Amino acid sequence: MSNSSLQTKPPMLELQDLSVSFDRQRQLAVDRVNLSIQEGLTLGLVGSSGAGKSSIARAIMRLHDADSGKILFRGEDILRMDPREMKAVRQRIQLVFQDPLASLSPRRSVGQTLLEPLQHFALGDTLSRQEKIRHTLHTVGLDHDVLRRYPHQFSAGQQQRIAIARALVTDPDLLIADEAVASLDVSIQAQILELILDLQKDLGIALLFISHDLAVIRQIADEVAIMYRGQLLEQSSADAFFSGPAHPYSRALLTFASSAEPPRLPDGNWNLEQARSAMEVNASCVFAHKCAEKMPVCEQLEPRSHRIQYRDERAMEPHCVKCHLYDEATGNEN
Amino acid sequence: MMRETWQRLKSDPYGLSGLIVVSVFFLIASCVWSGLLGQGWYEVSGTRWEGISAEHWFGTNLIGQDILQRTLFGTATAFEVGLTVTICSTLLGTVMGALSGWYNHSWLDEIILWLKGVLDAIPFYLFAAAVAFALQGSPWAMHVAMIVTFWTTTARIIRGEVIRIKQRGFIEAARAIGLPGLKTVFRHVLPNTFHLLLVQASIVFVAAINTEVILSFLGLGIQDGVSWGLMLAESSQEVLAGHFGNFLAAGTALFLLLMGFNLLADALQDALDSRRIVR
Amino acid sequence: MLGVTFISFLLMVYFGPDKTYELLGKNPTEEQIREVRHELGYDRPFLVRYGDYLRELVTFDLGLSDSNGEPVAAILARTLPVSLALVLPGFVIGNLLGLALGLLAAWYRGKWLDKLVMSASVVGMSISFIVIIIGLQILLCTPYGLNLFPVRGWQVDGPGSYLYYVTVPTLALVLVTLGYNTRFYRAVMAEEIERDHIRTLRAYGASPAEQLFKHVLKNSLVPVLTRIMFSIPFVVISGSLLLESYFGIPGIGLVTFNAITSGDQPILKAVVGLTGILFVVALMINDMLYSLVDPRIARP
Amino acid sequence: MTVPALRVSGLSVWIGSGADSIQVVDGVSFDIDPGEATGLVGESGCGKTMTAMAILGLLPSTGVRVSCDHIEINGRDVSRLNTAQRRKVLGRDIAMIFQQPATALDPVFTMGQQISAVYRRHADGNQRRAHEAMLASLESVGFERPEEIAQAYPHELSGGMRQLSMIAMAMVCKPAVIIADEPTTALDSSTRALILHQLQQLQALHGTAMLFISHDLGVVRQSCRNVMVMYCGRLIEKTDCQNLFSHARHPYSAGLLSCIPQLGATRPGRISSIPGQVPALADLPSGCHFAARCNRSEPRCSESTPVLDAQDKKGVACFRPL
Repeated sequence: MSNSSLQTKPPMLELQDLSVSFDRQRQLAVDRVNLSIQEGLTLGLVGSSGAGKSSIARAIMRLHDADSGKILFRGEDILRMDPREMKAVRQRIQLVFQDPLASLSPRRSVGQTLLEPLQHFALGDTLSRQEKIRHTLHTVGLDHDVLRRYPHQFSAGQQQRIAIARALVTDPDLLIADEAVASLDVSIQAQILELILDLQKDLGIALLFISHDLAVIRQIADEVAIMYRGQLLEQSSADAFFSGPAHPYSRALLTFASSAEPPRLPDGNWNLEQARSAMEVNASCVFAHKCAEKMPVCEQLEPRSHRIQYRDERAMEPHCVKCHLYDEATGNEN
Repeated sequence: MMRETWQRLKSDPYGLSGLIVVSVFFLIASCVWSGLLGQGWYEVSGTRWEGISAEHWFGTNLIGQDILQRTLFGTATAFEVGLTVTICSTLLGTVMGALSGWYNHSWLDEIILWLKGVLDAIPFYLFAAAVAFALQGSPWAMHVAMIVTFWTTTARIIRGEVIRIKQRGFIEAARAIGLPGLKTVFRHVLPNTFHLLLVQASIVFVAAINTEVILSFLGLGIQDGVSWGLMLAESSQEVLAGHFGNFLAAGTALFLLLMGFNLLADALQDALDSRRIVR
Repeated sequence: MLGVTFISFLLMVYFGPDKTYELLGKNPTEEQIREVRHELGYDRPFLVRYGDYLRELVTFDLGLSDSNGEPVAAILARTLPVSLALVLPGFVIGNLLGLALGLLAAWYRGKWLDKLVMSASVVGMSISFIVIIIGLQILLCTPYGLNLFPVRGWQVDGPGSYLYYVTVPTLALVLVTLGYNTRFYRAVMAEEIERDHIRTLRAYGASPAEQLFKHVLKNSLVPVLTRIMFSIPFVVISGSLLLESYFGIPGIGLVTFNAITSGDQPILKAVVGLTGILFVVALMINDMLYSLVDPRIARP
Repeated sequence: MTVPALRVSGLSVWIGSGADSIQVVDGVSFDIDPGEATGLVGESGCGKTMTAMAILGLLPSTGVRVSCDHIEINGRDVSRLNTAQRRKVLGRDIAMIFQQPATALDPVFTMGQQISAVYRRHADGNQRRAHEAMLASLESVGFERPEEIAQAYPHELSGGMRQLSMIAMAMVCKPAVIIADEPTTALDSSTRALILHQLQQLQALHGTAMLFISHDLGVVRQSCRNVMVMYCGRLIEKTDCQNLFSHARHPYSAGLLSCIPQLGATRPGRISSIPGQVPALADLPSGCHFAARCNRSEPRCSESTPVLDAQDKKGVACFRPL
């Protein structure tokens, strides 16, 4: 989709037709996704569990092999890098995980945990490393007296702060937060979101923020991308998206998320065969089986991705959607 | 973390008494090794089957050797066998288990699993006998047989734990900064299996001592020196004639040491409970 | 199966006792050695010998025993039933009792009954098999104790004499396995009792009997069956070896032990093969039982 | 005045024994009328689940101490019953829906077997009638073909279907009270809406009282009329949902509300969060547990404890409410 963008600045990270599959499964975890993240901005990647959000994060970090496509980091394809180049990229991109306790090595003290990336990337000398650790802990709102303590001695919120500190200690340019606030209570979630927003403002890092929770995305994202079953269905600026989501799936998501409205039931297909057949791959639109605005063409033809044309000034921001409703050739003009 | 464990162990009376029993036995064994105790185990110092006396606290055996001396020396034998087997089989099991767990689903894993399956399927005493004959009566045949069979359990436990740990976030985090596999295993995986290894090692120790007794009894065990198993083998004929010295001495010593170790293993398991430390 | 026979063959036959010197006596000439080795087939390549062995196993053509010339198949047929009769009662009682005690301890976990059962099982685990055998002998078979049962031997010709000879070995087997069994079953049951669906049952007012005997037991059948099935080959061969050599009972364990010490290769080969078969059968029955017991295996 | 379907008064729970024991539930009292749904909201570790388990008497008898004035279901005190009498109440008069339907159902029995077992235990031992009741219950939660579900094992159902089956199991004896402990937390958003809808429908249909435990204020707002907020083992505010969202009175409730991220066409301003951390239960401050984090606190807040009026539907445990 970013191919069609009019952006003048080249994106920091760009995915081109990226596909990722699990071991010999029929359905792709990530299916020809095009996505881009600008320097210093936040992309919110939204989808329900199993939509392929985490697979994208894992593919970027080369934790999982991609099948095809490109991942361009400042113009260089990560997937074709040799180990030395990759090591340099890993220093620039850091991950924060969902479960803070699980992501910290249980038998290593906070100090050891924070030191490890510095040692691995051979950054600084012994003295400056200690100084860097102290400084980073201060940035995430922790005192340096935590250094000798172990992860299980902290509360969930503090653990996530430690995990963020570990990610920041190498001065990355891109932070990938994979459901980083999903397992936290709302009051702690608010504190961590606040911290991430502050950090981004102060350090100017870009953020790929993966979440299933649209309200959290609204707080933090400049751009929004919606995934469903491995495919990217919609990408636009956050303001355009939240004032008028285009894809039927996006609209359904937003309806479920806004608690003010009574829940709208999906048509009750609660029997085994349908539940199983819903898991089958179909060659057409991935959302067709649940779509409230389904047309005959949706079951026959896979939709293409389209720019939505706005008459007002927002037209400069690309708003792309993969749905027949917006395709003049196949669907009705909305 | 070790301090927490020690605190819990100290507050457990059973575990503490187990530790004390094992320590006392270990002290005896050390004295034997350094030549302070049990050096007269082979001297014929009395007449056959003497009763309890000031000179022979536990009486004498068939040819008039002092049973106390032999029991003390047997302690050293037990520790020698137990420590050798425990250390070797635990190391072997850890390496094999870590390899097959870390390279889960690879050909290496398959081979190690196959080897484990085969070794587990061979009845142990037959195997020990076969090893004894294959090694032409070497005094280490028993040790080898035990090491070769005992590592499988340790490896299975470590493999399962490594696979479990591998899926956890902090391993993903280590891989995300590109930490090499071996470094990850040693720095982040194996330290988290330490509690299991400690417990398993104490279980292997018990099994080794137990097995030594049975193998010695069958004539496949200790060749030079004396062990509790040999004493029990001697006693199996004596008891029919009403001489219980060997049986009581070796049986009691064996029971106390095994009991101590079992209690210690239990207490360690509680103190190192993975759910409390590695949640 | 192939693996088991392979390793065992390697150890027991290829590296095993060499009868050359036994047959020739001391100071043989080189010529004699070569001749005898050829006669015994020791000079043929390893794989050929292994292949021959497999063929013998498959066709049940097990040959004659080296020591007394009796057909190996006949020896097995004579001794296997004795061993089974010897270890079966102890095996069954040991497992049932262990299961019952384990269930009891797991249900009252943390209470005094649990502590009592567990302490007793630690004591049981700490007594060596040999000590148990000798101790029981003193208590039950000698004039120093009750003197009710025979010290050794096996002359069974009816239920009465069977009981007479089998009681002490059975008691020994039960005592030595009970501690381990109880602990294992308690661990399995305790884990099962703490599972969420047992809590659901309690929340819906199910009685302890329904929780334990219907749900806990059925859910824990997989590990329980695995343990039972896989301990069968060991109890039959290893367990009987010690009991039989001590009590002088002419079962398969004793025959095997004698074969090892005298280097009777045909018997060793047959026993190794038998173990492999037992193991594979146990594996197959186990898989079959799994799918009967667990719908997640039967209907994935 | 109606008799409340569920009345809990003075419920306290301690974990551990002697001087080391930690109080995790502290004097919780509330009423729920027939047909009324009340939410119990709080952060993890605040004692919500402990409260539910204590009401049902499901806490282990060793290592945990429970005390209460009384727990009444339809006016009958069940807190003093012996275990056999209590078993007759559980599942018949009060039923529980658990958070994880994947583990809360027995994997080796079919859904039908598990649901009819509940019916046969409490209502009618007859196999055929139990089977019919089971099918009817499955149908009432929205399954079009209940026979299929009845013959399925839990692992053959999706998460949402398992939770619906769990609701069918809870409803099969038409209990007076249902306790739902985070029933939708493990499910994704579209399934969550369906489950909440079915729960509300059934509850309205049978006049069942419901205690709905959740950490998610949004979910509670969707499914409950009244709400209680819990903090460090104590109820600190009771009110109706509308009121809580428009005029939360306890500073903690207000803080919690402001932490919820909002959706809207314009990007919201700065998120406000509650400063500090939840104190450890082993080391609770005296007086109001929230005082140290509260921007309205005054000396008396840490000296004496503000109390909530026990059986009232509305109230706030605060000296200086908003």
